[in-house]
Amino acid sequence: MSEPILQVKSLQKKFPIYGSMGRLGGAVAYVHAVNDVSFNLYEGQTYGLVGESGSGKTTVGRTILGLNGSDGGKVLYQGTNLMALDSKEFRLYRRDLQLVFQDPFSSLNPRKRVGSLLEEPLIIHKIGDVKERQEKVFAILETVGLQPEHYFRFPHEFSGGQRQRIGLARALIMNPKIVICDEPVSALDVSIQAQILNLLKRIQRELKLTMIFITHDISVVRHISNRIGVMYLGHIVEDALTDDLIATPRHPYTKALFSAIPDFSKGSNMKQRTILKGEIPSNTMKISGCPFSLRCPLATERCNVEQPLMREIAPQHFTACHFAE
Amino acid sequence: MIVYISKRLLSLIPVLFVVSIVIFLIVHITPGSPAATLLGMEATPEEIEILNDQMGFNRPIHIQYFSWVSNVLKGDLGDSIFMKQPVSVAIKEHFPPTLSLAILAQIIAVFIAIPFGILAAHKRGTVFDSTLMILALLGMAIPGFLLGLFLMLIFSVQLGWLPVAGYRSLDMGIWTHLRYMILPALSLGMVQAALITRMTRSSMLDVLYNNFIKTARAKGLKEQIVLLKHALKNAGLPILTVLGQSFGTLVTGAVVVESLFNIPGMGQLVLNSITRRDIAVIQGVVLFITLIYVAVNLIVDLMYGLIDPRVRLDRK
Amino acid sequence: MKSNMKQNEKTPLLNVKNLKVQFETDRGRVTAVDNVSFSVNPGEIVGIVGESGCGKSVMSQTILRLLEHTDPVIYDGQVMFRDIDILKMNLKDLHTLRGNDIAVIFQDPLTSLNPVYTVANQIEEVLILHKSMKKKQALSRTIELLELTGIPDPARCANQYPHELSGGMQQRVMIAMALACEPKLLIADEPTTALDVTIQAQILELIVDLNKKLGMAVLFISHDLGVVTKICDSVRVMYLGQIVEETSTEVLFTQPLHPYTIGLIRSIPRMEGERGKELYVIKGTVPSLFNVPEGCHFCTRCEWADQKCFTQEPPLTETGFDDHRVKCWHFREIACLDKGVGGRNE
Amino acid sequence: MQNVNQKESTKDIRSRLLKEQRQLMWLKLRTNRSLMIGIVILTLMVLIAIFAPVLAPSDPYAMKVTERLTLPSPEHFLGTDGFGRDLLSRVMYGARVSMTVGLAVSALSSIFGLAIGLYASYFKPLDHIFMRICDGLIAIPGILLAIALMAALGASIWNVVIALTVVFTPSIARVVRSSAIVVREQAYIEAVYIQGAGHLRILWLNIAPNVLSPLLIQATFVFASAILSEAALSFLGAGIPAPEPSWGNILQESKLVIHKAWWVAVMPGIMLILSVLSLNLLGDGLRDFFDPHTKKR
Amino acid sequence: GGKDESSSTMDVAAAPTYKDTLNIAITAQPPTLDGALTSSEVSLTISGNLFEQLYTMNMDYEPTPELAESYTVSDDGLVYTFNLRQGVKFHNGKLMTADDVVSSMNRWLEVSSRGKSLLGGSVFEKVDDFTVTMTVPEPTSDVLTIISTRTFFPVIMPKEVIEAATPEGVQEYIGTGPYKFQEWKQDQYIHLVKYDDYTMIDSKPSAYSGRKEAATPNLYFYVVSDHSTRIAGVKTGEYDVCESVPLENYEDLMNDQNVTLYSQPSGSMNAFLNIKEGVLSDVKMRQAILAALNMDEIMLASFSDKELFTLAPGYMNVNQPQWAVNSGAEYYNQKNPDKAKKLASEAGYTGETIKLLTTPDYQEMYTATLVVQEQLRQAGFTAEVLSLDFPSFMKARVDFSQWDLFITSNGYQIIPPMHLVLNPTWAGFDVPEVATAVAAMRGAADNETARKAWSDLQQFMYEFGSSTAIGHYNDAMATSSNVSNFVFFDLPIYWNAVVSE
Ligand SMILES: Nc1ncnc2c1ncn2[C@@H]1O[C@H](COP(=O)(O)OP(=O)(O)OP(=O)(O)O)[C@@H](O)[C@H]1O
Ligand SMILES: Nc1ncnc2c1ncn2[C@@H]1O[C@H](COP(=O)(O)OP(=O)(O)OP(=O)(O)O)[C@@H](O)[C@H]1O
Ligand SMILES: [Mg+2]
Ligand SMILES: [Mg+2]
Repeated sequence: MSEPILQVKSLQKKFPIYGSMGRLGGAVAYVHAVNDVSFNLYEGQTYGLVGESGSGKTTVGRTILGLNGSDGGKVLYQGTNLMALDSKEFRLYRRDLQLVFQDPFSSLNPRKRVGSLLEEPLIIHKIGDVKERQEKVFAILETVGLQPEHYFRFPHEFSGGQRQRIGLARALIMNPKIVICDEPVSALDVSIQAQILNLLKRIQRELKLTMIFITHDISVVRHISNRIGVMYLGHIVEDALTDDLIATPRHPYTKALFSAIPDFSKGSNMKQRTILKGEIPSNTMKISGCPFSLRCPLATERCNVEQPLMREIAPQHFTACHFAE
Repeated sequence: MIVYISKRLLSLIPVLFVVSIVIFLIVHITPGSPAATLLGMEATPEEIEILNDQMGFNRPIHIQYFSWVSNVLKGDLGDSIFMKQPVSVAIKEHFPPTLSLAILAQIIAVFIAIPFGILAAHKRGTVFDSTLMILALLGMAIPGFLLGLFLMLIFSVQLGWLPVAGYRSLDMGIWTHLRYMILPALSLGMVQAALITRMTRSSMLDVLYNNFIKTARAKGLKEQIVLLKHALKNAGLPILTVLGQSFGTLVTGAVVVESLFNIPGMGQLVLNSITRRDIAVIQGVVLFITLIYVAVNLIVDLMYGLIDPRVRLDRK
Repeated sequence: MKSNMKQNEKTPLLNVKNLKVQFETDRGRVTAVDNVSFSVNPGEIVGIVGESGCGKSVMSQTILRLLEHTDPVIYDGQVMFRDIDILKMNLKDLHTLRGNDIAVIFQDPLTSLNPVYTVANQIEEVLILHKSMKKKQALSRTIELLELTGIPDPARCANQYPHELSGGMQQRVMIAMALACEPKLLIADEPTTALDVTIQAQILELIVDLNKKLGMAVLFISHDLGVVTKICDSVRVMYLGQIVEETSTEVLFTQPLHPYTIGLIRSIPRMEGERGKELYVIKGTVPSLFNVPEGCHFCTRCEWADQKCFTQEPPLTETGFDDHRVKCWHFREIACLDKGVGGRNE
Repeated sequence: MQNVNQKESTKDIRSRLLKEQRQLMWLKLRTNRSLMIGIVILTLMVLIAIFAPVLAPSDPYAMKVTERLTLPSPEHFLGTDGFGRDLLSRVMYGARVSMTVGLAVSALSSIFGLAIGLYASYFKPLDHIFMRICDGLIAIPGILLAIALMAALGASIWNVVIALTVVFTPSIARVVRSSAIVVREQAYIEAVYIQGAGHLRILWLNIAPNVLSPLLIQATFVFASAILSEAALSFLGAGIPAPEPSWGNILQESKLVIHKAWWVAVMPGIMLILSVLSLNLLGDGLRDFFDPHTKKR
Repeated sequence: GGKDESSSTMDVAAAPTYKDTLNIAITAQPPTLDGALTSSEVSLTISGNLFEQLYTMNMDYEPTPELAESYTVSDDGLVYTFNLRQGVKFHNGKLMTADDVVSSMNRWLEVSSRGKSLLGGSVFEKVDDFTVTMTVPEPTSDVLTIISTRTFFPVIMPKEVIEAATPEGVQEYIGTGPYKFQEWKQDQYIHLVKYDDYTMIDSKPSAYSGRKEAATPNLYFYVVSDHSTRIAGVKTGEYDVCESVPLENYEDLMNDQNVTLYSQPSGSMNAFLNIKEGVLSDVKMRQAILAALNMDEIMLASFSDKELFTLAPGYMNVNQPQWAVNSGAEYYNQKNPDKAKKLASEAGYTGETIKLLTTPDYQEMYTATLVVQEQLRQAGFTAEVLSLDFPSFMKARVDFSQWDLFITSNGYQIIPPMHLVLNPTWAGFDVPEVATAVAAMRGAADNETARKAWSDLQQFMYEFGSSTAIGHYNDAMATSSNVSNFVFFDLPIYWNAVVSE
């Protein structure tokens, strides 16, 4: 395999929690949203990030895009460490890195017609004249399966699926190299979800896009990605090729996650499931041991004190568990 | 909580600073001097100049400002040249009428507005609702002095039920006090009532479409309980905000009504002081009013916490 | 994990007959629920699935007449609870029915709990109202109820405000509140949609558990076929206000007959089989209520649609076995094709 | 080939759609009853103000002291005031001052309020400075601030406008800021940021349009309040200098004679109430109009 | 109602019971009660109850002894010797002696503008405990009149009080009058109570002189600046007395059975023209202005009822035969816009703005200015009203570049030299002719000569166009009809007034 187009190396991000004095008093605690996350992204491939709510998936995406700074680690894009750039310099890379938002309702400016919404990035980067821009917009509308007359509509006149297409068009109009999709289908109905997933796959193929696909739905991520990282409490606990991971999950959290999915295809028998006790714990403390130890059915004393490191348990299959094999 | 309050008080300093500068500037660029008023129509310019000199109004403005500020910091608001009493005493004398007027007006407003607002929200879209809203619009559109004038003509002059104007302090008996206060309070309160009715209605409507109202109904609760227990408390924050703000404006904005009904309140005090160029009083009173305004809003913010547990005061 | 309590079939607990719910809007009257009939037997878990906007919530709320307070709503048909028609009840009786015999839990637990009262306050309210308990008694019962739903520290939880709890906890509180008067019927309107998969699994287990323990019937509403097939005895599929298919979970899973149901099932990405293939897509989008097609409501999106489908509305027809009813002119042809959509082939 | 077709039709589609869009907006406008009523009344008022010299039956300044305070008659439709001037003419001319004050104050304070609110919402240090100043100005009772400013500036219509603008700008800035802060956090703002937009573009082209409706509502409120405040200022003798008529001036003068000549107060009172009412209606209408959730077609 | 209601008939039947409080609505809060410092009528109305002077005025404007018993003048007319009344006690219980008189009167000569301008250089000295002398620099005929005046009230206060006074005034109000000062609630009321140890002069009450009974023990002066409120108050009995009836209500109150009206010529309204700077510095222009004015209209608009004003070219009290002269009548109330236009064009007027300075704080001055503006407009002038609040007005008045004409209403003065129209600092009228004429008037041997001198001076003023009288206004007061023994002289007199229950 060639050089990765994007390398994320022990990325860290914590959010301060302020006490009664507000910012004046300094942070009383930190939410460790992303802890030491590393992965590689190869050109034309899709990397899936799965995990429960609050596990830090979105934060990983936003940090890569330089939306909230980082507290350590590197993001190497074609050899440049994005984290070391200031916001002016970062603007040069904006055309290459784009984001598709989870919520198709709040991510489109309600007061802008679709046309001007899509033209905006072209204007920002001073691409083409009025005519050329318009053509480009009509073209991208067609690409994402919308009609020319949609050019003049306002976002609220669209259904959720259509809005997500607009969001996609906006991300694609600059011909980006990498698109980060943050749960682009979670807010949609199954039938619409299928449309968008198909569309994404098609476009990726046609435009040779590289994608990071964030979701909590394992069947979706299985469908779309080449490789999957499973996140828990800001850590990637397992990272493997898709088929490999689905067939043989090694980390106990991954296993539990899989069994909790009420998958239609598995028939109506609720087979023996590992229903996890309790909920995802607060991530304001830096856990000394394994982050999953509090809920893990297999946890031992060791798990509470020693943090398991990522190890390659099988070829291309990494897991952070003391007991995984 | 205490931290929060002290933080709020701390943030008061820049506000007061701004207020004092603004007021100081305005007062000092205003032409005319207290001496002119003091000496009356037939005074000569020299006499006025001499008196101004003696009273220190001819010093450079920044020196006057700093001497004023340093006095204020020592707790001395200065003396009224016109009333020959300390400004603090003047404020002490003029504040009770205004406070009483504001409280009464607020009570009137609240007692009219909140029930009507709730009813209008409950009967949304009915004739009752739209009539009420049109009335409220009218209430907001009528200038306070016009309303006051008509009230006075009707209730005092024609019917003779209530005294025309004037003020009797509370120690002359609550009843006497109220008789004098009721009309001004009404003319002040009606406008507020209009505003609060609309606010109550709209925030009740916001709440009534919430899921938890559905939950409350699904429990089998009666409609009154749903409205008064579950909805009203949730609609409380915006209503409270408006109440707080309007109380602030009531305390300070009663100028017109006070002058119409001859109530010796803060509004009259400032107004008279402006025409008399009684500089110390203007500065002192506006400073005091600012404090009141901030205090009322602090209280309102503290009450947020009581009404809605989600409001954590010490966090933004 | 199924309750298998089909013995009481003669006297259904809830019997909805030809229910029609319409809203008066600025642009005319819309029909959100159109001629829906179904019944729920004691102890049974009945599922209703359908995409967003198909009328699930409207229907479920109509059962307790929760809409009429806020919306200009018009009912037609009957909602029989045992032998009384809820739609014709007077308000006083309705108040005693709500929360007592029939309880509801809603999709989003946070917005469904009153943010300004403590958990205990909100649960006690029901007990004091319907069971005429004293405050003290109500509190201890509240704590019992919370314990029943598996909340770790019920006494502490009781004194907390909803926003201080996590989503799973909040949903448990909702369930505790619903269970307070041991209702005969629990209406659960998408109770797990807002929750994480692992928490969702916990809540589903709880519901099934309570259904078994207390013999309480459940009307379970969801848009997730996976969830519905996991816990329901029988399922109704809704589309644009109508029930288009009605059968037991087993049959729906193995032998769906309505093109819409089939489409829904096929558009779910699978955990098995070949990966990355194009997903099946139901063409078009759900039409707006203002322009519901004539004939079969699904005709505009249906692969099978022919002239007849565009003009005549198909009845809900018995397929002949296993309580299976389908609202389609072409179900026989579909059955013959036996595409076996269950997901095992393809 | 397909592309050529596409290109040709693009123009047609565009103009057709634009036309349709305009028709739709027009329809939405027309069917918005409170907006229409508001606009009609307001337009009437503005027309009266503009065409007062044509419409007014007589010179609003011409005095006939011997005919002071006469009842409405065919000669003077609304009677005369204390100087024997024709009241109808004065009320018509009064619309000029009142409308000017209302429109100018609401426009100016909206512009300043918008700018201050936007920048405060976006830049932290500015926020503290601007908001403390606004707090300070809000805390000073508006009418007193206006009176003091008027005393400092001297009585003239533009000084009234300046004084009232100073009074109303802070509260508009606050409203704008508070909505802008919400808008700023919206995903669609982040979206343009991700695309590399600069601050100016984000502020003025993306945030500003979204705070427009609270701003407009506030502006109509300010319009109404400005007219009322001018009246109150005139009432306290700090408004527009005589003999220039304004509704406030006329009302103020009417107060002296109200026992004897009630009719002097009636017409300006009605005009005042009508214009404030129409503005409120307009505000409500605008809110409906800009609300994407109402009656979409 | 009516103004000559007699009250004596009422007292006959049964001994009526009287209220112990008289509630008086006044228009504004007085700046101070220290008479030496102010000419404010509100102030004098109140302080007249507290203080007394050596000599005061009776009904016929004649000096009448009050705290003095008698006086003598030296032959050269330079030394006046006053014998003081004995046994008069101040409100603080102290006996009044020559020391108090000397310090009070010397302070008055020093601080009051009247004392300074008319009696400058005079001095009071003690002779013995109850005798004082006053030495004037040159003999004039009006010395006694001047110290009997009420404007810039030459009151007698205890020596200690005078010594403790600051430039802003005395710190305590201690006098010898029938009432003593009780309480001043700022912007609300001033409360006076009967002084029990008052030493009465037992002569018939006549204006400010004679017996003062303090018949109602409590006087409350309420500050009610709003006109309609004051009127409504007296109608409903809220107030027993309403000072300064708003003119528009005069007719209305005439028809009200519950109210008694009093009305009294109380001053003249005058227009002052800027002779120093601007368009009107040309005498032709000033004549043009005088030609344009129509006093009927101005007065009617300002005072609303024909009953309430008189038209006359004189500046002095129309009821005072000594000084009411008609000279200059041909320049007064000409109503001749054509003549005005002609004069203006002769003066080369080309539409420069004539600035009319006024203050809305005085309604009638303001109204009059508006009418003048309109009349000037009709006569082809460009006139602009500059309306300032009172303090600013006062400031602008002394800046001759800011105005061309202003109108004030001026209360009557006892003698012409006191009149503001002759005061050079008032409107810049400092031509030598005035000083000469005033000297002639004051030094005149007899009344007739003095009158002639004044008449000539008035003629000169009209010809010179420095000012014009606009008209004479009445001040109207209203009491509820159960108030009796109330007298409205120049100022309202309350000390004998009673209110029946
Ligand atoms: N701006 C912020 N300030 C403080 N804490 C934050 C912020 N953004 C995220 N967090 C916290 O960081 C953690 C990870 O959040 P993140 O949004 O990345 O999770 P996620 O995996 O995307 O969850 P979801 O599935 O709900 O979208 C959470 O605990 C969240 O509360
Ligand atoms: N008050 C109302 N007025 C008009 N139409 C309404 C009203 N309430 C609901 N509807 C319409 O009725 C239809 C059914 O709505 P409902 O909420 O029952 O859908 P749902 O199946 O529960 O969808 P979801 O899965 O999104 O909860 C929708 O098209 C909705 O727009
Ligand atoms: Mg996320
Ligand atoms: Mg629903």
